[in-house]
Amino acid sequence: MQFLEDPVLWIAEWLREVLLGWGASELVTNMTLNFLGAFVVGAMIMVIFILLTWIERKAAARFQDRIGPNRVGPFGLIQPIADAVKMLTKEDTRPKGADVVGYVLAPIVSVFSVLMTWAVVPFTQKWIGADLSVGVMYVAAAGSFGIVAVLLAGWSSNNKYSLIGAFRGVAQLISYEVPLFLSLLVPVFLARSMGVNDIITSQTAVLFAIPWLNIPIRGFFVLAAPLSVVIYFISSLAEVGRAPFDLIEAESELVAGYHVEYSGMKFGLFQAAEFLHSFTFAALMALMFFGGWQGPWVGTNNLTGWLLGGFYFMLKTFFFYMMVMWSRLTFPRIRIDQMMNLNWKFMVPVSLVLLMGMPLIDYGLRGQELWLKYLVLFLFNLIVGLIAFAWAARADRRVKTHTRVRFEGRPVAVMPQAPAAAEDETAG
Amino acid sequence: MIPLSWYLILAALLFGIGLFGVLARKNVIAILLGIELMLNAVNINLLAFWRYLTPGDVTAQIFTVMVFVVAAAEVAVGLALVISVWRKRDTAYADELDMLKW
Amino acid sequence: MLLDNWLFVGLLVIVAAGIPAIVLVIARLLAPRKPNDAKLDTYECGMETVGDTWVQFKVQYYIYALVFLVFDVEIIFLYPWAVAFDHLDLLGVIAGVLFIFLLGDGLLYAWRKGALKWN
Amino acid sequence: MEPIQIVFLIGAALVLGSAVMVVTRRNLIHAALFLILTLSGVAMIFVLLEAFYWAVIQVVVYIGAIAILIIMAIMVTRNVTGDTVKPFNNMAVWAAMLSVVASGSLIWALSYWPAFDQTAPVADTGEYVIRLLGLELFSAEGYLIPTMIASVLLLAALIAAIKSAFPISQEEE
Repeated sequence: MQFLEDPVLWIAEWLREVLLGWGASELVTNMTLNFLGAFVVGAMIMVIFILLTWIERKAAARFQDRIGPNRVGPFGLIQPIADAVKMLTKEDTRPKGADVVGYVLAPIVSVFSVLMTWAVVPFTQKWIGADLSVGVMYVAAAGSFGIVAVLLAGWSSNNKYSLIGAFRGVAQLISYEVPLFLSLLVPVFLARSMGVNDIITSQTAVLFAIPWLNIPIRGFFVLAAPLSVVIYFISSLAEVGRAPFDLIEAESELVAGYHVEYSGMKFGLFQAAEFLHSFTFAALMALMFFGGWQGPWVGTNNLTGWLLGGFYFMLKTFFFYMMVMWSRLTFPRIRIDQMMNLNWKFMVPVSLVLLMGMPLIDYGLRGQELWLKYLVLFLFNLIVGLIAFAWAARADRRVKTHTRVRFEGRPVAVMPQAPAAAEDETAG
Repeated sequence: MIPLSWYLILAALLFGIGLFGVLARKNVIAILLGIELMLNAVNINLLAFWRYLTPGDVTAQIFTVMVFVVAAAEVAVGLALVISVWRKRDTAYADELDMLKW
Repeated sequence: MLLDNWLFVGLLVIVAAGIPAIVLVIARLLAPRKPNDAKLDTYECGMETVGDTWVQFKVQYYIYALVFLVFDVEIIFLYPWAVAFDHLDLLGVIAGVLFIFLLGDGLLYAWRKGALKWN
Repeated sequence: MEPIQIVFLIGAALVLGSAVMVVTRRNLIHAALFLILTLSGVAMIFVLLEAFYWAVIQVVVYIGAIAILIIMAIMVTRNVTGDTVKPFNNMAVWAAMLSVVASGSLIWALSYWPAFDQTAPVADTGEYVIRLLGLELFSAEGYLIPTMIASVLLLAALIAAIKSAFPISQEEE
């Protein structure tokens, strides 16, 4: 095998031979290689986190018409390193009465939950940690630990604010997990498999080729279920807990939510978990609905296979990460009741309707051409989406959320002998 | 290879611990924790039997599904009852709940 | 063997718990530690903390968890259903749709009951 | 001793050790957190049994939903964390003896069973099992009726739980 064909496998083979040559047993070799693989995945994700902080600061600055970090290194690229050093050397206080084990464990569990997800993410066709037959459910399981971390952090800090913040956070996380799971069911249903690589390979089926140019249009699941993509994107925004769904943190109401009492590197780990969570959801979106490493000219077993595949996957992931950041920097935060209504009264019913309709269509078109199936599913999604949005807009008009509050007969801080117009001034 | 007996002994011990929790704890939620342990022991048993005796047949797994469903229903209703009783009586201890006794 | 795939997962458990733990250990070695009473006090916007931390919570939170639990359990049924879809007959498809419909029923009940309303 | 046996023993120690903590901890939140540890251990045992779907479902449903629900219920019913009251009733000694007898007799009775020391046969435990499970759950020759009954049971549990935990009846819209 040539090095350029697949460097990772080449290195793995080489290491295996070296280890076996040293007299290590088959088992020890296997363990060592797998451990190295796991370590590389984990370390790479942490390096990506460092890169993400730079991207975040730079992009936020551009959105707000600033320049952003530009002093440390070219384009401020060394800034994250400086940040990391600052985080590491900051004093780490632990409040009185905190539950020590829980307090230390919470940030670790939080990062753990994100890193575990990457076991099933295929970077290219061959580079996948573990191609599990239950991949999608595995992702959901890894995410479950994040909720435990929130509850643990809020409870063990021995602080009213953090406990209330944790409760709100858990209510938000578990609520939005319902549409998340339901929209992840759609690619599983379309691919008839839960393995992540199976889902990607079943998106390679050619729907039709553009005439004259002979460019094949492949059946990415976004074409069959655009509404599911929308639901997935919104609920993953809420799962991460960033604006417009950052009620978990709610700086102005709950000071900082469940991690009020955290400082120094422990806070930094929560931050890392949040960033990486967004990145993970972006990666999953690319994998589940946009074909992962699929793209033009991706070969199977050569240089272009891994180079282009990895490039496409990262391109898609960073694109969706930019979308997450874009919505974070654009939309104002919504109220908690609006957030719960959006979830339980809009997204969950819509995904249930989708899940009832799409199997029936699929069954009705069993044995038909693939492009016909995709077309009908696409139209069904479109119609359901239009009806749902129209209905939601109507319901929103009926419920007056912005009624003017008048304070009558209540002491309001008004200046004596104020002009008469001041009486109509309301608090909000 | 792990023989079947290991799993069965593990499940039996876990069941015993759960049983102790159910019988000895005073708090109703703690009793529910014990029940969860017992249900988990049952699940270990069912899946061990599936793997070792009938791996080509999923009947044992259907039973596991039902155990999950029953566990969820039991926790949901049980905790709701605990909360509702707690609001009326301000207690969650099993031996203080004597509304039906006179 | 299929367990080989899970070897990676098992080792990733060690790595994923180890990386943040090591980072915390490094921080512990590097960071200064000069605790005093004010620093270790519970943060409450500068006020003294009054009363116990264990404030009572609204049942509202619990209701959301309840609905979530029911949806979560039904997902156990729906994922195998989706995987096996090609082999199902019409009855199985209809049964699955009916299953989702019953799931929606529970949501509708909670909605009508006003249990999903945040107040 | 084979490596897989060592892995099993670690998992079993995790399960049993944390299960003991669950039933003996005075602080209920600690007990619930140890329950999470027990459930993770059981998931590990499921992986060793090659019941992969159930391992992940164990985490998703038990840790992600049931344990969270229990912790929330503990926090909602304040003053029940039990730091001051003793956790056991007066029958604790008898309960301990009874549980030792129960698990001891279970193991004793099972040890006479011929299949007690059986080793696992070679079988396909991958996606095939999940597909078969879905087929069996949703076909008339299989277990369609139990599935539907389970669905109705869950619906009933949801309604009952909301009804009893949420007494204020406020009709909406």
